[in-house]
Amino acid sequence: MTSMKATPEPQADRSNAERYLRMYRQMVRIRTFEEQANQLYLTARMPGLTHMYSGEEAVAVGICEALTDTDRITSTHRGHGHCVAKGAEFRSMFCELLGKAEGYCRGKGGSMHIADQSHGNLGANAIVGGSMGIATGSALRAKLFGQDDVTVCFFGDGATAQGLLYEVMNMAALWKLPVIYACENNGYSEYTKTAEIAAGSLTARAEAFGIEAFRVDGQDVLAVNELAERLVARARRGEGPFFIELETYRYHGHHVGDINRDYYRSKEEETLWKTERDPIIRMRAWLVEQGIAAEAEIEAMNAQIRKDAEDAVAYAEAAPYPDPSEVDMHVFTDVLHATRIGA
Amino acid sequence: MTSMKATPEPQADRSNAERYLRMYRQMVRIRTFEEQANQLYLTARMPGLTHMYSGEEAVAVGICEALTDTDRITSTHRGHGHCVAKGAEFRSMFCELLGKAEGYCRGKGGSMHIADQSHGNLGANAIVGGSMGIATGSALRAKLFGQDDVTVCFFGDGATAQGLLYEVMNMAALWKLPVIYACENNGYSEYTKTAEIAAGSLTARAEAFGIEAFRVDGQDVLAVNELAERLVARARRGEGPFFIELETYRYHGHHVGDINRDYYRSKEEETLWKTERDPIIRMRAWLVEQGIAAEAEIEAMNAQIRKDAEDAVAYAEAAPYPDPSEVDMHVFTDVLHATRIGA
Amino acid sequence: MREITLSQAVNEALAEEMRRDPSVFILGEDVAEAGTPFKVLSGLVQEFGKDRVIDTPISEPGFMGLAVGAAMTGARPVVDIMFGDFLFLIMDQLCNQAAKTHYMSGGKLNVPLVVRTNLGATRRSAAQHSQSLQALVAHIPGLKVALPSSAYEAKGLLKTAIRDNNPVVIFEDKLMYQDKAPVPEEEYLIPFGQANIKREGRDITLIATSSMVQVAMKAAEALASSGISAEVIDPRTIVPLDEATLLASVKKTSRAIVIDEGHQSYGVTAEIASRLNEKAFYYLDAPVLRMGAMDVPVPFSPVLEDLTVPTPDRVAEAARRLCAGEMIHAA
Amino acid sequence: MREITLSQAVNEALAEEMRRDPSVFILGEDVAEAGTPFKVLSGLVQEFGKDRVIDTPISEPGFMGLAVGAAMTGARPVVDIMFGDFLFLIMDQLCNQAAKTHYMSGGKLNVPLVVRTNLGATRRSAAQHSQSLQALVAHIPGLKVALPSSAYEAKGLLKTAIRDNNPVVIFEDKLMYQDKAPVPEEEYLIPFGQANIKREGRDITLIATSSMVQVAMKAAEALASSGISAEVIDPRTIVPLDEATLLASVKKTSRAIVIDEGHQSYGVTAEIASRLNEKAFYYLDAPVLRMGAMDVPVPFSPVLEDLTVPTPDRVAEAARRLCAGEMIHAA
Ligand SMILES: Cc1ncc(C[n+]2csc(CCOP(=O)(O)OP(=O)(O)O)c2C)c(N)n1
Ligand SMILES: Cc1ncc(C[n+]2csc(CCOP(=O)(O)OP(=O)(O)O)c2C)c(N)n1
Ligand SMILES: [Mg+2]
Ligand SMILES: [Mg+2]
Repeated sequence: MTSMKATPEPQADRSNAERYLRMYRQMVRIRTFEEQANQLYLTARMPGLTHMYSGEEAVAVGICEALTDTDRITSTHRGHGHCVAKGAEFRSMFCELLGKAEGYCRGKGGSMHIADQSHGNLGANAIVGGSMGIATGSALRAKLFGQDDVTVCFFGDGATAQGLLYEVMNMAALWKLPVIYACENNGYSEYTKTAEIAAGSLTARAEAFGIEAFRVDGQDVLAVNELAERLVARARRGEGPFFIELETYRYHGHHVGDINRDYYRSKEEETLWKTERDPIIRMRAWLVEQGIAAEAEIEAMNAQIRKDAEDAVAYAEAAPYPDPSEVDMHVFTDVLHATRIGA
Repeated sequence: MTSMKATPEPQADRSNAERYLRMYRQMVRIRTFEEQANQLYLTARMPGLTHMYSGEEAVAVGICEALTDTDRITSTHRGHGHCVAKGAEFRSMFCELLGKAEGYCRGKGGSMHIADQSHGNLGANAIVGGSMGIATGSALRAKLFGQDDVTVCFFGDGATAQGLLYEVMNMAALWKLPVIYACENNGYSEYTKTAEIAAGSLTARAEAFGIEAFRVDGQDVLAVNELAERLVARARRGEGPFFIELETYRYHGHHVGDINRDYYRSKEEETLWKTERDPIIRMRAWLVEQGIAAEAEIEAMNAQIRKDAEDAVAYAEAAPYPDPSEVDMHVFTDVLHATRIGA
Repeated sequence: MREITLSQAVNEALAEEMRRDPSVFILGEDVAEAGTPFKVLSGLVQEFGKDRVIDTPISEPGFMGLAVGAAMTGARPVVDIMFGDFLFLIMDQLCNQAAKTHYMSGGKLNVPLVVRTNLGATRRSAAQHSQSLQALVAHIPGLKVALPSSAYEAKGLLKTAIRDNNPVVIFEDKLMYQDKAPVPEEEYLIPFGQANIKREGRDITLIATSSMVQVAMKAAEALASSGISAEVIDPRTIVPLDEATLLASVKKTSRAIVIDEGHQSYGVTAEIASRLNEKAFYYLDAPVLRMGAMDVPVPFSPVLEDLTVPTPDRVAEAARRLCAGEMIHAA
Repeated sequence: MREITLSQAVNEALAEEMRRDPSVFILGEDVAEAGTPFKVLSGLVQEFGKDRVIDTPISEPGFMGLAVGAAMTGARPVVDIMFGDFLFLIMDQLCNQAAKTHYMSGGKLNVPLVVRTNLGATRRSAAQHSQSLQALVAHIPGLKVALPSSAYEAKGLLKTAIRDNNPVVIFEDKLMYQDKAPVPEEEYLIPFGQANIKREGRDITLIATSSMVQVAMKAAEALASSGISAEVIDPRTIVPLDEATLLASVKKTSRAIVIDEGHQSYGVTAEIASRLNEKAFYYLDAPVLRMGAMDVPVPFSPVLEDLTVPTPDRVAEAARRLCAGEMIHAA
């Protein structure tokens, strides 16, 4: 396992200014999207529950910045961040969260199944670990078809307990598939600490299958991106698969309804991560310090993102629900209404 | 991973003479049982197919010699060896293979499901890897109940591709369960070489979960037993779980019907294992050389075993089939006939 | 009689059985301190300790397998499968191993375990957290299947399940955890295979399981005001199935609707309707109707999701048409 | 017309589709050099290479998952599940993922894959290698389910399955691999949802799937000699189900038996019988009977195993009693 220590204060490469700003913007977009989503939940305007990605933005953004639209990702129950980072628009996302017809999945998927085919996001998944096969299969297709796209499989530390991971890592390693397993280790699976459910070492598990494995500070978007760029390029050349463990933290509860969480983690711990290691604060300070953006520019950017998000929420709230007749559409590709006679 | 090199010519410990002879006898009993089973197949007197253990006797015998009747094992589709080694009788075994009422499972299980509750054999299993959870659960029960028995889980190299193994090893490691994972690496899963289906290293996989792992010559019953005794004792003291990879070889095809196998393994390879590394020949030579048994005694023992097996076959062939009314018995513990009205 | 929630009823059943029998233990994700996401098990770990209320990693096939092995060797595990949809992950251990072990061993090995899980849509949880998969396990010989319809049944059936020497799958309705019902303080068990006549009636029999019992009861009330007297029967277990009670009712009323929240096609309603047709055919004045969930994955959008499950209105409407003799299908 | 075995028919279907469409590939255990334990795929790896006939490790959930991902991104995998019993291992990937993806994505993602597997007992393979699990997958919306009853159907249905843009599960009868049937040299497809009237008759309809079609045909012959004219219909796919053809027949004959090798309870026969009862009730002179496999795990012992499946004798006997009006059950 190679541990990626972020050089504490890397020097900015001017020619990358646009990329730095894009990564910052995308992190803020994720955070802002979720502030709105949380408001929708708290004011009972959103159906069901949702799992917040806030705090983990550098993971999705640092990795997706290294990908193109033809590269694929698979996402998790905690999927807003991956979706935004891979290029999704606020309007279609909010419409989906509210079950509206203009949602990415015509309101049929909701937060836990949001997918964005156009940008290569194969979808969130409500089965923990459920997308590990899908990601690996996408990589198998790339190899069989001689295509050079790479697939990134996002999953949590808790998901490493699913045997499926070891089955697909074995095949990925045997067949040298262009897939990167990105384990978002936020220290918890639901209400349980990782140490209580994971024996041994996560990176050693990947290595035992002959897969090169890395550990990186998931709150440092530059470090994440630097590693991702390198591994994506290598995977494109057929040197994959790879495994990355990203140390990160979720700010909210397991889902929006998980409010009283003292019994499994302390307020102090939460505060420490939010104040000392926040990926957005850190990146912002660096951008200013390196002279890539002035405070005022950043404030303007943030304000614009907030406005975009608010507009998108308003749009989504006003948008129509799917017509009732859609209920039995999309069961099969070739049957318009699956439950009508003759189907 | 600790590699167990058998000291090529260990000195016999006289006080263990009985145990040495028992291990030799059990190996011969397995081989002899299977010669008869194969004859039954070839002469179309046995229903269905069966998977032969011949060649791998030192694995089952070396390990089961270290166990008591309260220790449990789980077995595989290739289960005759485990069954004999754990203490089963020929008669009930042949009756089971022939589908007779006096079989260990009243003829309902057959070769692929033979179990022997009285000696702690929880059963063969026709789902590759299917018993890994069962073995680990038996060990969990021992720990919860404060019982000091140990469970050994036998499985093949091919079965290491099942994700279930990693799920249960994780729990066994977290909870320090008294279970020993015994991987019988015979170089093949069905018609495929292990190298083509297993990436990385099998022992490293266990170690990545924090499990101590060992590799041992599975054709050397003394080496296997020496290791097993040590690990069983440690597991009893709560120092488990453990993982052992046993290098071994199956002499027959994947099953009795797998006759033409040149396309996946060579005659030379088969001959080499049979002549150079046979566990029975090797043990016999050692017993004689160490003065533990004379050739004549061994010949007599072999002849007696052959006679026992032939008698048992004759007995089983003459034994009655289960009554047709048994067909819907044993579906539920508390319903005599599951398909009769009111059930 | 005191009223408690279904969640409390389950909690009491487990506590009582764990006190009675030290071989009973609980295995599942976030069952200990968290008491499950539904908080159904709150407090049990405090009484019974972490050795008997065991938090597992997210390894459904794995811990289901452990339960089989523990059960085969003398323990009585109660496995918590957080959402019924995750049954798909444990099917091999449940159906190839647990269900068949007693039979394959010729009666020598037993697998006394309980899988506690849930069913039910309209919680806005979308396609992978809303399924009602009871038909799948009911199809596999060797498994018993219980479908409690209130706190009362939840307690009595779970206690019976825990004492049963066979593998039992019990489905709670996840939308009903906070619903209260009268539950005696004294201990009681509900035997398997005994249907409960929830309401007597003359004109039509509504056979409903789990979540659909309330739906049927509401439909029966509505029907009463239109002068139709509906009998409502809750089979309580679908394996074993109390055919006798169902047949007696249908022979009396001559009409029946079977209602279950699983998908309609190849589902529970088909089996029950078929048995009625087979064994009460000459008593029937109309075809036995079935109302299951619509044959679509459960959609997230509330406007769609609500269309997929039987409702009191739709049941009453079907019953009216059935009683009016309007169900003669054209070719 | 030339006759080929079911095994050859499957092999030809795959070869033709792989030649036609380079995105089709095969994934499974020992499918390449070994050509599967049943030797059904022999020769394909020689023509299409190891990149399109891929030997996998023994990781059913894993390679099923790979197939879903490959299918979602443009490939057309054909997954080989060596024994139908191993479906239990892939249920999550098949039912929670493949079946629901098109719907959950609002029609944006497709999962065009085929799971080829088998069914059928009486091979002396015991409880974990003998199941006929078609009812389980038929219950899950989003999956199509094909049950070929001869080499002819095996080829035509498999080719259709491979071209279908939805996940399809196709069950071959493992006891029929060496059975020959006339199969045209020219290319043909068999559309899904079109039942096949194997034999016309007036007095009773025998609806039989897969392995049971031969049983029904033999029963029909026996019945003919007793003067009973049986119509035999093979639905060929149970999702979609050709209700129209089944209903038309039953309305004509007024009597029906549904025969399927899956367990009877909560099985395929229940769904088909229920639909007939619902939609042809007023045409029926007798209850629709069902004959499935006995509700027991499949026993190893031949003397027991043979009792668990419907046979021509038992079908003919039931048909005779049905036609004689002897099926009025007592209370
Ligand atoms: C198969 C399955 N088991 C259990 C759950 C319930 N569940 C949802 S999220 C979660 C925890 C996941 O932890 P982790 O993988 O670390 O992701 P995180 O939530 O921390 O991002 C669990 C147990 C599920 N959705 N699917
Ligand atoms: C789940 C499952 N998949 C596939 C099979 C078919 N099968 C039976 S034995 C076998 C190979 C097993 O190889 P290994 O574990 O190395 O054991 P060995 O036969 O070499 O002793 C396979 C694939 C099965 N029985 N169960
Ligand atoms: Mg986590
Ligand atoms: Mg092997």
